[in-house]
Amino acid sequence: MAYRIIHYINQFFGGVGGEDKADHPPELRAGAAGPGLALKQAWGDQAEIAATVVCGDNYCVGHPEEVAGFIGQALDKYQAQALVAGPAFNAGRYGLACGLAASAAAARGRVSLTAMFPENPGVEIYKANTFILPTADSARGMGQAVPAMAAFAIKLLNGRRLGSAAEEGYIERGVRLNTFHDEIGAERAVNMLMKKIKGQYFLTEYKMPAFDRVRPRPGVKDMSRATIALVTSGGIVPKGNPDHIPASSARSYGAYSLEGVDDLTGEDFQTAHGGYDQTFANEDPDRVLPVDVLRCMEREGRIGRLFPTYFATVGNGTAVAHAAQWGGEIGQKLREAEVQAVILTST
Amino acid sequence: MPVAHMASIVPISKSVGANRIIPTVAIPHPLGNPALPREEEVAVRRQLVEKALMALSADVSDQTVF
Amino acid sequence: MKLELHKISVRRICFGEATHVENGLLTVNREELKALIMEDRGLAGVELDLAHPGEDTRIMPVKDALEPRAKLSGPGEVFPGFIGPLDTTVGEGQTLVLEGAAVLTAGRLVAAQEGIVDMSGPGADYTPFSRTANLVLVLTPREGVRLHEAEQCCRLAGLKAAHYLAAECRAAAARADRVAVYDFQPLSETLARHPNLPKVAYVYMLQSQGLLHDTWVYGVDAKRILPTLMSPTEIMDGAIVSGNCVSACDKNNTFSHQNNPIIEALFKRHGTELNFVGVVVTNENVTLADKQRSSSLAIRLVRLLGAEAAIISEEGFGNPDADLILNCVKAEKAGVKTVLVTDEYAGTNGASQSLADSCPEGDAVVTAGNANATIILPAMAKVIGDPGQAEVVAGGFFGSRRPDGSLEVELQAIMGATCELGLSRIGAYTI
Amino acid sequence: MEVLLAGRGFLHAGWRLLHHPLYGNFLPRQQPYRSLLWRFDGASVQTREGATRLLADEWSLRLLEEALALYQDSQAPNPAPPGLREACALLDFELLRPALEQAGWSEAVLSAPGAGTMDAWPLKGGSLETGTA
Repeated sequence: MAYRIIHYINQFFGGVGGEDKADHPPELRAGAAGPGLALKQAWGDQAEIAATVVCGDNYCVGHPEEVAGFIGQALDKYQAQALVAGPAFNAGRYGLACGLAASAAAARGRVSLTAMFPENPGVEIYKANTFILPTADSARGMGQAVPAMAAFAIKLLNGRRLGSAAEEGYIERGVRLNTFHDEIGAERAVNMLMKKIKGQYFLTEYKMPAFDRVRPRPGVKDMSRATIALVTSGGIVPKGNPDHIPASSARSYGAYSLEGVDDLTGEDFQTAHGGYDQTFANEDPDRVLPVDVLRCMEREGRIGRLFPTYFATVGNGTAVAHAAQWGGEIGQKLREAEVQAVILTST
Repeated sequence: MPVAHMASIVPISKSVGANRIIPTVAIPHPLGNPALPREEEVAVRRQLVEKALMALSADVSDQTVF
Repeated sequence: MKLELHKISVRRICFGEATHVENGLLTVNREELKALIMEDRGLAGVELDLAHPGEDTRIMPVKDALEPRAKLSGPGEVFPGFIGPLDTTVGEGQTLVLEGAAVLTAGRLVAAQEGIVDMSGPGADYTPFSRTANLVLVLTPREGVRLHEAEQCCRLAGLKAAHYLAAECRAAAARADRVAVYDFQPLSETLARHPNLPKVAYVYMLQSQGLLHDTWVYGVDAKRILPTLMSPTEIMDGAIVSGNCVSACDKNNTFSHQNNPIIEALFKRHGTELNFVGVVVTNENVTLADKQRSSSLAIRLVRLLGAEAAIISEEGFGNPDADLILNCVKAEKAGVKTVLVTDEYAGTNGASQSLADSCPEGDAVVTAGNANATIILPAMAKVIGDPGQAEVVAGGFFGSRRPDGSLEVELQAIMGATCELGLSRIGAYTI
Repeated sequence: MEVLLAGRGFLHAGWRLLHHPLYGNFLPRQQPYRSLLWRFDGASVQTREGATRLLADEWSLRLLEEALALYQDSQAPNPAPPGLREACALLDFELLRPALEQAGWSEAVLSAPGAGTMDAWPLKGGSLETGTA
């Protein structure tokens, strides 16, 4: 008896429209649509797409609970055993929407699967809740994505015990599952020690979180002509925290203008960081982001120019993977703007 | 591009891989000490930023605390 | 220090006239044992009950598990400092072991305490005591007894019972089913005998955080010891006794100290693949100063032994994670290669950080699984211990009671589920 | 959780923790009581080239941040069933005994009757500037 699957896609793949239709509320269509047709063909008689949920990316990201509820009703209405979302490739909001849809299905005890480019922000946020297959960074990769998704979905539905991410081809979710080995822990420990003594390869059963090293870059030759940029994890944002960066476990960073700002005051700026006593930073944000001193140095010609935009996020409890990703993005933007050096302040 | 990391817990800066580290005053107010009168506090801030510029100008081969 | 363990296999226990063992059946004189235990003024009462593998029976809350052992020859007696005298060390000569039998102490002893042993059903896979013939002491401390005394008299009851059972069966020692020999020689001799085998030490961390979290070494509370060197054979004679009531899954009960699998695994390879140079016993105190001191002194002992590698096993989670990391970092920095044995608290969804501390040097870890993983334990026909305990479990302290009487609990509540000595085959992997 | 957050403020100001914040082998939801003991002994104030630095103790901070992460991940402590509240409080006190002794509270004070009850502890006091919450 074929498995019944709900497929989630966005407004573009659902043929509703492009960016202009990103606010399209969720709609339920019987049968397959868009990439679902290729999935249906790949599944043959093993599974069928009972219905497709088509929803605009902005709407989904803006109304998470409502869309999750809508998906729950669709799963119940069609008695579906699984939800497959995407593939979203490198589309950021579509990746978040697919992650949300898959998580909603997983939360309701259904098999859930989506697929996107490994760098897509949706991966880090939702990998703990659902399986995610890696895809190319654009729809050109549809050819490999669909068969992989089809096969993996059947594997999940058959309930076979999965091997590691490397063996089965999904993105490692960082979720620990218990298992029973052939040997007791003590034997495994002594065997591992013997290999370590002899310098042989061994596989640790738990990897300690670790940070990578970066080669130091050469110093700035002439500071008086250099453009310096400010970045902070201390959470200094314009008053009112326009991007609503949370006090901990931030999911984004902000880029804010310093045009015409000579000194950070408590009236125009504040801290959003929940990891320390905020009174001092709110009283004088320069204590975290030294704009006043750098402006003086700029006037005195000690430095060439203070880059008019600064980047800020909250470093409190933020996932290492997120921070590394933002570091890359900010570095890229600063390089394109020909900034020569960065002052990174932390609290 | 070179980066100067101004933070108050040096071991943490080291463990996350920063190459140019400038120890600061304290966590809630890294670049200022509220206990000081305003001019002195700005002088301390200037001193720390000066050290950051010095670090950014220097060539370093490994993680260095300035 | 040579020790022979004369092991008599026990498959069933029953009550009867005289305590003796024959053809795998251990008969116990119920009244005689009860009288021995009731000599302790701190106890108001004790009930003896039996539980065998496969029965539709649950024992809850279990405080400690012990293996019946008694000296046949050689200095001292088992459990020095409690049963055995302190005028000598133990770990030499011959010791009788009733293999396959276990004494379990149970009953409402103290605060929020769990410790589930299921003799059948899904829970049985997670505890070694679903495979032993268990004599259960259901203990009731006297009203108004302070928490300290309540814990102490329950501990003593278990020790007395375990020793009594083996001592009464000394006559059967001649017909032991098997004899295991452990020849642990002084350092100079073992280096002379195995000059080119890698020297391996075992750093044995003992839970020592205070009331309900204590372990005893030759009768001394481990909080008060400085790291010390022991022969593994002393540990087989009960030199280390558990007074630990909390987190049933990863506290080392006395049974697991007596049958330490890491010592067993190292001995198996001693003289062929490695040179087992000794056991460094250390503690896991609460104060940061003690943590620094104990880890430094423990690793200094490892270096004095000239060990080039060491297994480090933790007991408990959270607070002791810091000690585990300190021991690891200080060992690796001294050039001693380490493998850590621990369990994980990665949350019920397995997505949280497993340990409350970490270090890059900890590149070789064996894990006994995620203690937060949940399991449904069906209702059992018979419950031995303190039914009132259900209210503690029901209170969401260790899980929840479901409408059909079954329990949804984390592995944390099951006796020895994620034992950090690597006693069972459990582990964990990342998806 | 509130205790840990209050403790962090002190650590940022240069105080040092005397004990591991996660003492006791309980998950956060299994122990409604959580206490912290920290000390300010001046060693953490460093004046270098005129700029005084409040050296937060790196180890104390790391242990506290890890403890906070564990608390954030787990459910809030359950209100202990009535029969256990007393035992939980006594346990919390007993486990901190070594740290209290190290902080200078003499054995006599510690074993005085009622020493285990919450109101027996002044917020600030003892020979050193030691705060308890």
